[in-house]
Amino acid sequence: MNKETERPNRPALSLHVPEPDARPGDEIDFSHIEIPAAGSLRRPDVAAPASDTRELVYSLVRVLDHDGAAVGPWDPRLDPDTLRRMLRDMMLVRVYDDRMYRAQRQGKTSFYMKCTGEEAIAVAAAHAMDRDDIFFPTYRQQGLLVARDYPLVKMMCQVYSNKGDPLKGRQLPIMYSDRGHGFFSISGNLATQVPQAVGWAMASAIKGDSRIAAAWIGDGATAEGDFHNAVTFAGVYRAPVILNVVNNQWAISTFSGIAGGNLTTFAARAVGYGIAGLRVDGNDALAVYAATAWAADRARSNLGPTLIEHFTYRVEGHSTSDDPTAYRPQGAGAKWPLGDPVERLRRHLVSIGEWDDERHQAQQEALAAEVRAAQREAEAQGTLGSGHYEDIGSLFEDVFEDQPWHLREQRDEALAEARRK
Amino acid sequence: MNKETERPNRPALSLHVPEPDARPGDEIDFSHIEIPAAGSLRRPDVAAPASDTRELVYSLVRVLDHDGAAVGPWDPRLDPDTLRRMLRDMMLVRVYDDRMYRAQRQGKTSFYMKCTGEEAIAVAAAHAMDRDDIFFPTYRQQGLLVARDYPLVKMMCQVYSNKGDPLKGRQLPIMYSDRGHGFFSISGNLATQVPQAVGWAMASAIKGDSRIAAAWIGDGATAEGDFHNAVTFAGVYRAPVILNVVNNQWAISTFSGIAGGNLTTFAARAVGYGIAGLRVDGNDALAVYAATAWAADRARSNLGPTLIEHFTYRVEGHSTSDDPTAYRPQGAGAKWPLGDPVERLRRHLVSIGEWDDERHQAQQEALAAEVRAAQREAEAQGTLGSGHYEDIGSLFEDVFEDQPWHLREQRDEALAEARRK
Amino acid sequence: MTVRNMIEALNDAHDVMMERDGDIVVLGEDVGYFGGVFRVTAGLQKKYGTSRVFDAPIAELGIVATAIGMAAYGLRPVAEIQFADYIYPGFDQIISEAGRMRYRTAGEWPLPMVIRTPYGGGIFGGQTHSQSPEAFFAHMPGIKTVIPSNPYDAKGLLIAAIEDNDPVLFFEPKRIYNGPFEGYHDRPVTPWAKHPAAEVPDGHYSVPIGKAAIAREGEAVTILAYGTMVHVALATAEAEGIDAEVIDLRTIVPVDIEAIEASVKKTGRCVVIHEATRTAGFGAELAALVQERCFYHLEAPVIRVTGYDVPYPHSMEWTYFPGPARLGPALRKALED
Amino acid sequence: MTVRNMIEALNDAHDVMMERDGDIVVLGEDVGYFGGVFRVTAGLQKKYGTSRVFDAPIAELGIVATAIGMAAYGLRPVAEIQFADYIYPGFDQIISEAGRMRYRTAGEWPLPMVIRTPYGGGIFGGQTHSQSPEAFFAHMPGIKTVIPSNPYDAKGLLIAAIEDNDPVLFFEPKRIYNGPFEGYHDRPVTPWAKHPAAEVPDGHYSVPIGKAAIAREGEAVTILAYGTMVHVALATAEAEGIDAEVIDLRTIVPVDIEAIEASVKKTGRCVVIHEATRTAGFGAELAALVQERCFYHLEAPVIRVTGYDVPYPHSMEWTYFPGPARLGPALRKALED
Ligand SMILES: Cc1ncc(C[n+]2csc(CCOP(=O)(O)OP(=O)(O)O)c2C)c(N)n1
Ligand SMILES: Cc1ncc(C[n+]2csc(CCOP(=O)(O)OP(=O)(O)O)c2C)c(N)n1
Ligand SMILES: [Mg+2]
Ligand SMILES: [Mg+2]
Repeated sequence: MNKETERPNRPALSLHVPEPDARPGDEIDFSHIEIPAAGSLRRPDVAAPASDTRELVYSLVRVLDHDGAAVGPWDPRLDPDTLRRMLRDMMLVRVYDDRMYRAQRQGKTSFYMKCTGEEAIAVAAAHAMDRDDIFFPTYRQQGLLVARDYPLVKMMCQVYSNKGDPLKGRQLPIMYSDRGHGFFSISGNLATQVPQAVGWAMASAIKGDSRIAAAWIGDGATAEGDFHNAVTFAGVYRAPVILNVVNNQWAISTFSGIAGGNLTTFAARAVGYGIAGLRVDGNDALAVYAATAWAADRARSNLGPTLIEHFTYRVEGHSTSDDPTAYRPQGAGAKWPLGDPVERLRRHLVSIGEWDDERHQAQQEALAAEVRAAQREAEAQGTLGSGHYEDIGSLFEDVFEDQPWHLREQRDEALAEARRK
Repeated sequence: MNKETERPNRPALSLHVPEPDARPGDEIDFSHIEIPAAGSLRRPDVAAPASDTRELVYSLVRVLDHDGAAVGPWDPRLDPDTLRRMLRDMMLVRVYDDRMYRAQRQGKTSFYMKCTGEEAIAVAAAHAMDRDDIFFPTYRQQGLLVARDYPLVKMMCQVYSNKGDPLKGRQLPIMYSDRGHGFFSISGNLATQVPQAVGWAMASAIKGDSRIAAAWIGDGATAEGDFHNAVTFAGVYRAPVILNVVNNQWAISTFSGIAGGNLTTFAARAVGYGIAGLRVDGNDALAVYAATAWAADRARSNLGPTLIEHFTYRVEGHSTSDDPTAYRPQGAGAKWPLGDPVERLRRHLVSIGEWDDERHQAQQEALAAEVRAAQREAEAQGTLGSGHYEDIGSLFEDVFEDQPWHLREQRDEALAEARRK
Repeated sequence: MTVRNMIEALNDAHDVMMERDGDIVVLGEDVGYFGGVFRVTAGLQKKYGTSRVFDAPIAELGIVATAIGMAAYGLRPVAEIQFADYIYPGFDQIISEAGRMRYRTAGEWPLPMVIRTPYGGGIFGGQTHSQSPEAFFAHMPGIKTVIPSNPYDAKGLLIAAIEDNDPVLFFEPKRIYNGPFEGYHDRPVTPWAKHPAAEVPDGHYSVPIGKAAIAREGEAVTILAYGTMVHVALATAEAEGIDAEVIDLRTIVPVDIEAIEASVKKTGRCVVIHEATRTAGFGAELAALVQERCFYHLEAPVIRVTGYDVPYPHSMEWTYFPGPARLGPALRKALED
Repeated sequence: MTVRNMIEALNDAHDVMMERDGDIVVLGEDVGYFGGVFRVTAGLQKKYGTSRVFDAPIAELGIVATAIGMAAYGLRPVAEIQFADYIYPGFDQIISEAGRMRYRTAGEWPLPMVIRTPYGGGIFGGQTHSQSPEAFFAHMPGIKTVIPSNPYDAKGLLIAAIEDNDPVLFFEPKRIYNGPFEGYHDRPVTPWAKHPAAEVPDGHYSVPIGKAAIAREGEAVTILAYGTMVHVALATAEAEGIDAEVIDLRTIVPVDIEAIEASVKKTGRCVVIHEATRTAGFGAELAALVQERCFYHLEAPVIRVTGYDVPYPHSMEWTYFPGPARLGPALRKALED
């Protein structure tokens, strides 16, 4: 306490800086995390007022119980084909992540990001929405593309920034974009996509369209002003949009407490704005599906936005540039009490007699082969290391619809420079 | 509904744009506004967890009842001298506003803003806090300066941008600033001061100081990202700060529904972030005092921030540039059910036998004389119209601590230009 | 043909385009029922309804971002930022998002959108109602920046901006909303009515983005100007009796380099004028371009006449403002050398 | 005297100053326990505690704004923005608030604060990990902008920035954190260890803000550069065998005009190089200044060698990057004319 400012009967203040429960060397302990029993949370009518979700935001929508049974009012009662399709998509995402991660390590590209443990959040949401609804994702929803059958080869070509890259080598790996698949361009600037999704949804409402939008954002990025603006506009104009907060509890090396996660849930933000909010077990594909379907129904019925927190855990490092053992205990992900989303859905399918180990094994191998084949095809079109996208003229295109004089001149300068090299 | 996007069994969406209940020509009707009885709201212990305020944010802290009696657990039980002082400050603010408003109309300055009906929000808060706490105000808390005995003449000189202007004619009228009175520079950029207040409070905590900060922001400006960042940082680091939202229901011509005011209360934002929140009858000086004192106690006890919504009504136009009859019914302010803050405090003092009409009349005249005298003194130092602040050299000072070469050169250019003129 | 001031011309541009194209929507603070603090959108909500013209929360970031989303959907939003001084909360969405979307999506997601904002000083608005931030937007790729100087151009350029398939920043010099301003603050203001450029055609027409206008022909020196400064330049040339050629750039990105080169190569001398602060202002770009491309024609250095590198003041507004008293000597100097 | 790379030198500057002054606090995304994604703040939280070195929410606006509040209180905050590309959410607080506080409070509320941020490309970071936005900050009053080019200057300038009583933007060219980079991406990288400027004194010393350094003396042509480009300039001069004088500006606001004038008046020729996009970049200001002040000494136009006016690309990074292959011909051209 510094003298000058000392005053009688006034206690000295001190700064509170939240700290995670465990750092490298500590034993990770998730026992304090409250996990309501699957099926225990009530499901309000889709047409209920937003205020009817006020206490739901402090609990968790959970459908799959410990034995893989689907229980309670949120059970979406999906047919086996859909369940199998979701399982397949999640497995494919994981295989794809592993291959691309390895490709980066092999120097075939500059950067990669996995979504291990978060596959259900993207895959189940994609299946719960219509094919012509639009997604405004972050870099951890590659599952959306997989669920919409976006060609793996194209994804890989983008990651390799090679001749086949639909984005012409302009974007960092994994910053996918594809209008035809309703997958909006991923931005490197966190949170910017959320108010954009709200604007898209407002436009859909303005035109009397019936398509809705969904946006994803990480726990850490919710601190950006963009998020606040997004929720404000969405609420005010009752935009038909689903605002997904993926709370994987980490933002690079920073735990969610620094984003306010120790004070309340991220789903509780919805209460603050007076919109509908849900908090979901993000590792439970059926819960994610059910919550998304509920929110989509509300949006389509002109009842406005829903904010959904997907409670999960970032099992791997932030990206290939990150080593999480520098700031949190090793193997923390394996201890996450809500388990692995792929394994949980698999167990459910098995428990209802619609799946078995052989089929799982076979599918695992088939997917691995599919990805290997796609990788060969993609690498035939080059990698960042060798044969990346190279077309000097294109560097100066798409800045504007037509090229102004200064870009024409600069293109010619660049071409001349290339000739000299 | 446009054809291309039409789809079977999908209802057409439409954009919801909130509209105020009444526009010019309509009868203004405030009957739908829920006003809990004075004294009816419980008062949590100062050390209670933030979650203990979760339902309080939907009600109103009210102390003065219809007959001017102070009732209930929030009654701050103030001594008559303090009550009279608050009444005097509020009356003075109103007289000052009227004079300055008229001065602008007389062409003596470019701009002015009144706080009519909102006097209690600044005055009572100032008296509930310590003299060495700091304020980060908006342009409608001139009451803070009055309550801290800031010289009226100086205020007027700032409004006139004249030779006596402590801000050297640099700032728009009413953008006061005075470090000695713990009144932080008012910014023209809405909401920017709120995260700055949080930073100041964090610094106080870092240094083991005991002083706290308070910020004010309007209902409309809460939509800015600055507000979101402010509450997030304040919550995360438990900053000793009071975040006041002055909900006067209008933002120039835009009603509070466009800021989300139709969805929930502004106090409810606190719930979304998991910090303490209170909603106060902003026209009840004792309620404002009590809520501020409660929040200040929490802050000083290292229990972090409190968000206080002051529910009030902007009786006058936004500023001298605004004519409210263009967008809302005439005389709406007079119908505001929570009454006039000056009148309510006067009635209370009278009801407890500490005030009477003669003294009120006398004080009114004394204050009018005081303001007239101050105005004469201020105008003796010039007005914007004639004799405004003029010192070309000073135009180039205080950009940096010392003047770099380019500003020296530009100063000389300006001086040469003046000589030519 | 109707005599219109700049506000009326801009309002008419909205009306003409909204009538023709149902995909055009207008949003911004106070633009709806009230029609904008400068009345540019007056009457539009009444005519086109609240779902095409509506008030926005006080959140410039959200205004720009939702406009981006609307443009991504296929609408053509026209967003108003109440004062250019308040555009910064939306800066990231403009610079990082709007300006790059076509590029980063390889052309799949162009963003046809306009951001209009009143700008510049001369109205005793102090440091937060007077700024001229055009240079910021000129520095980042993907954004066109337009600044009209009279009612005819204002309507024609705004229509061109709305029809453009790229994001356009449209700065409206608020000092000349109601009448041309030559920089003599002590003289009575003349209304637009007396000015030929106030003869504004009814209905649809456009003024091309990227084309400058020769506001005054001359042989002795070239003055590069835009917005309010065009009138300052014209008045100063008259007052000084200098045979100056005044180029009204109208668009600063893309700038009309042919017009600039042709004029400077003819006159051999060049003075650049803008109201914004000098350092790294757009005048620096113009001076750099001129000396790069006309070096051997230049008989004197390019002179910059600008606002000073200080926050826009209140009481000493006229000391700050670059008027004839600053431009005149600069012109004479350009001719001496 | 210890051999340090730029990261170690910057880390040491923090350490030296935090040791001396208890009012210095460090905040930013991932700067605490982890020590920053580039490790510049490594070890500081352990040594000085969480209330002086702490992680911030992902909110650049809040980071800048709370730093402003801390400086207003009397602390000397040093805030890190993780990448310069992410500074825009804080733009309004920097431009409208930090840059004007001393002015608008008539000197009552100066803001001693530093905003550090890694910037520039050359690391395959794509359009959002490669930008050079220095020109934006040069255009608005009240902000000093510093850009070091080697470990010695990095430490000395950061200490000067922390001791300065005005807001200082401190751009760290991330491509040269670990070693100088001459622009030949196909050659092996050399570590700082081999470079004289890696000899960094222990303890306190400062390099004055506003003073340029002559990185190489020469008579034939002046190259104005800063950050990574200083090394590109030196290498190119060698490779081309041109007797170029290389001025390392080190600070762009206030810029060292004496050094620039002296050199250009000596050589009569000037080439400006920066990595940022060309239009309205800081090179425009430099070209404008040089032709204004050295016109009659110039034998050729000032040439700008810059990045192109497109978003920073990923796969074609080396086509974008202004290296010796771009500077060389420019130098030859400057000499021809
Ligand atoms: C505006 C902005 N600030 C900072 C960054 C740097 N950054 C990239 S990812 C990241 C962490 C994001 O964490 P979170 O939002 O929780 O998403 P997650 O990575 O956990 O999926 C940060 C700080 C950025 N990309 N954009
Ligand atoms: C960033 C920014 N955007 C817009 C404005 C223009 N403006 C000034 S006051 C105002 C309305 C503010 O309303 P509110 O926050 O409710 O405060 P009140 O005037 O009611 O006290 C607006 C839009 C501004 N000053 N700053
Ligand atoms: Mg996260
Ligand atoms: Mg208000």
